[in-house]
Amino acid sequence: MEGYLPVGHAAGWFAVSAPFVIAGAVRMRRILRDEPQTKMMLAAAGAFTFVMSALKIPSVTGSCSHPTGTGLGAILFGPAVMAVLGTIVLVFQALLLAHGGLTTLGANVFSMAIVGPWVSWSVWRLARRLGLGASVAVFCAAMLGDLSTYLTTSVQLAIAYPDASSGVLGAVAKFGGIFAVTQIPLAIAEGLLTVVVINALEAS
Amino acid sequence: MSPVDRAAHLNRWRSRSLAEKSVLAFGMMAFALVFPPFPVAPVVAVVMTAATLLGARVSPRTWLACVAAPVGFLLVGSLSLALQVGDGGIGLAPDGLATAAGTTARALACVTALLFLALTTPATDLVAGARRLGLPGEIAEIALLTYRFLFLFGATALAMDAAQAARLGHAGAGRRLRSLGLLIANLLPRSLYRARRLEVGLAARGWTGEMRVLSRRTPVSRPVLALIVAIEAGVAGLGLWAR
Amino acid sequence: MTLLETQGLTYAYQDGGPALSDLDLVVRRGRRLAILGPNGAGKTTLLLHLNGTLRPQRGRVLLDGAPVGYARADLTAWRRRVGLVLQDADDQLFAASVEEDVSFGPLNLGLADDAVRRRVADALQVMGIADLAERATHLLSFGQKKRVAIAGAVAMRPEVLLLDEPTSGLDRAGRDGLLAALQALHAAGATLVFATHDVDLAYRLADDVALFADGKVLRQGPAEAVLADRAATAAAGLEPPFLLSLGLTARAAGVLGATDPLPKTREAALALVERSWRKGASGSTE
Amino acid sequence: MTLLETQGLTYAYQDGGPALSDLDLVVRRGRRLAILGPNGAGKTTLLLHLNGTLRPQRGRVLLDGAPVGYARADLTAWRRRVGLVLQDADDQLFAASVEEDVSFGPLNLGLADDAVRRRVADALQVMGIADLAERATHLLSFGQKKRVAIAGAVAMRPEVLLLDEPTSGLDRAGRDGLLAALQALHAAGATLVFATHDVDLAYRLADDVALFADGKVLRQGPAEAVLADRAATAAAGLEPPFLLSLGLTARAAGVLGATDPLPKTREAALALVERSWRKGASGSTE
Repeated sequence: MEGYLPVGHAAGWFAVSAPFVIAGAVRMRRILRDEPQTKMMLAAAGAFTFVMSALKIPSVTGSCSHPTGTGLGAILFGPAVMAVLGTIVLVFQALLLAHGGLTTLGANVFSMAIVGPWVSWSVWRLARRLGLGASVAVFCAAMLGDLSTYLTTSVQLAIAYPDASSGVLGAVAKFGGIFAVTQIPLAIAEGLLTVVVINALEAS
Repeated sequence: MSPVDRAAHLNRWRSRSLAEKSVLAFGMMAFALVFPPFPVAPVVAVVMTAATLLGARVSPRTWLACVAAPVGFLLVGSLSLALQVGDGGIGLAPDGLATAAGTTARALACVTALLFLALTTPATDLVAGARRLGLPGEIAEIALLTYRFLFLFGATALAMDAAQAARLGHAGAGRRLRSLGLLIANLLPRSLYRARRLEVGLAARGWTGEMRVLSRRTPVSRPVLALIVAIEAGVAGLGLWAR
Repeated sequence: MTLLETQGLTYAYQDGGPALSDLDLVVRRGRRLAILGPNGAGKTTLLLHLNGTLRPQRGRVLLDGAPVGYARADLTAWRRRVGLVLQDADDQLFAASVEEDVSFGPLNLGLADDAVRRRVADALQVMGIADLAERATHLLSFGQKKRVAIAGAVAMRPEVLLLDEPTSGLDRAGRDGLLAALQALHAAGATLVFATHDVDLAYRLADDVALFADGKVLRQGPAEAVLADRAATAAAGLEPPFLLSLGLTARAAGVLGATDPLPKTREAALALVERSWRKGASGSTE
Repeated sequence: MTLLETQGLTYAYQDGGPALSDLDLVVRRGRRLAILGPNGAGKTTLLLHLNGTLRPQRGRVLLDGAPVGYARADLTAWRRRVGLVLQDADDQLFAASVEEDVSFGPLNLGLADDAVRRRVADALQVMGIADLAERATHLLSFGQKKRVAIAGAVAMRPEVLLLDEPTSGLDRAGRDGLLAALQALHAAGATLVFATHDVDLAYRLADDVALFADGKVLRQGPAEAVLADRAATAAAGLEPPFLLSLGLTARAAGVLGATDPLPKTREAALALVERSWRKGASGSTE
């Protein structure tokens, strides 16, 4: 949300996110130097992620929200690339849909393009190594990716606006509580959705 | 697909220099963040809204549709700022109302500045500008191609959604979820296939790796830039005084 | 008699897509109606209103004379009766195999597996693609995909089938096959509504024509009468179908009697011309 | 005289897409050649060979009588001389505005900015879209996109322009505008090669026709002669153009003399028929 974080926090999250995005960009440029055609594929992956995150996902509670797409993106394209593509997507969301914002871009990149994809990817790798079925692994990866994104957002808000009496932890509980009500069912929905997608992709 | 994008292309200030518009938008956004919200934030909001609606002549309907969602979010968010979790359960935080009001005002000011930029300046102009300021060329090109693909894939996704709805794929949450999964699974290979076709199409036009185009740039008007700086100096002065 | 109707339909996209303004249209039961207009006139927007995908900003849609609602249950009942096939078949095929894809709609109707299987088989049959049942959808040709997409709607047994540019991009064989399938559907009782910019297609296939331009229906009525109206077709940026012009010229010259049917196919037109010239030639030698 | 040629071109996709087998084709300088065949016959695959996008598994492509190479420098030189316009304009447009997009090809040729600007202006002029120069690419209509895509190829001033289904999906106005632009290009000296399944388009626009089916050229020659060959067109799954049949019928009946030109447009055909019937009528009353 544009302008929601105090200036120090907004700048701080830019600083935290920058190394990840720069590392991803360096890696991407190296790939592109050898194969310039990959540019099209990466752009298509970015646009696909944007469109996916603009679709409405139905929740068990009957409410609707948008999938984060971080889990699917991380499984398909890898977390390093997702840091850059996710940043591009978030910039366009701000400019084309007036979602998110530019001053809060650093914070949003950290939660949606870094934490979410890395959590999803790690969970997915771990679950596969543990010998869990593909569907279970995909479900866990996407669900936890979604949840971790929103948990990160809660923490970001809590650090910026600690509760007057119970401090940062209390604020995490407060913001987390608000998100949990809506977000846990949605995370489950996103997990199920991603399983359907991966299965259908494998069938064709 | 995006009314914001359409406004960005069709407003009266479409071809004003990018530097003028971004100095105004980013400058005001920074002031709203740095200075005390009262009285700076309301001033920023008024200036930016006036610039958007009266200056660039963006349709008020489009503008209102854009602020509606952030305002909704702000109301919920501010409520949680005003409250605290204490031993006796949830209550009004000391200074809670002030924090909430300040944050809301600041956020609204930033939103009006963002909307000014988004509604008057095509996103591709901003990417081109960022490139001139040092964004690596490859990343800028990927961003531009992403932008181009967005509208194609968006239209495809909309058509797929309409097709599924016509065959009752939206009846019930379970079916909806399954339909959405099938939609995404169908969209991905088509997106990648389109990327490959664009590769062929551009190779036929002599593409060898770099995507150079000749763009038209409006030069900065010094009087206009001076006016913008003057307004910003005024707002900054106000902010310093209020500190 | 009137199955589906719009009254004063008005709709404008926020992003500036083709709009509708105060549009009246009547779809009569058992007829084939062509919505005929140039590209970008808003034909697709209109079709999306006829099955409730878009909701008008002003005006209303009536089904069997009663205004339809937009609650979830209303929409389900509506779409059960009014099927829609979009222009690009790739936007409508979701499953890995043809059979599976065509079963999507019937399964959503909540039918039992047996009934679904029967409907799928029937739909493939009427579209003339029973042999493709087990084929992978992504390996189909362009024309085959089009027919599978239509079969997907047909399997839901709608009373009205809305089709957007059904023959666009098809070659002669594909087009003939599709037209034969649509005729079979119509013979089986379906009401057809198709949007197109192709006057020759409208003349060949439609009973009624609604001339459409700039978000409005300029004129609606029996195909021959509407298409022969030069002022109206020109206002819609179209020219009258060639075969119709030829037929009317023949009538005017007395080559065809006032009540003789006009030629509707190229073969018939060619036969008519040939006959007249042979007569003329034999007349001059006698 | 021969500008571009293929000898024994053979190519098969791994996934079973439309293949070419031992295909010979000749493109003559300054002519308009239609590659005419049904959907899925491999026309696009052939075009992709003619500018080096695909490399034949057997056989070769010759430019000015010399076999072309596939090294990067060869391909660059080749594509400078042979332009390609794909069927879907969205596969070739990528830049934010029309003039930016059209400048892409000339810049890739290494021209100076001034020369590029002139070429862009000229290309937009000849395609009749000079007024769209500053328009955003993604806000163009279907027909406008098509013309911008062609302008993008034209701005490179190729000697041969390859076009895949140039008029598909266009309504009458869009089609007429495009055909006029192509005629202007041809008048300015360009050699045109277009792939289509539309026999009427081939008859109207082409000097030469190559009948194409199942990855082979069945027959190549002057348009009228090839299109009038019923056996050959039937073998390609096509029927002769209606106007050609009408014209030949008129010749056979003596309505047209053996050396009179055959009607190439609907207006001309209608005028011919009308004239003959009026004469016939006046003859019988005298």
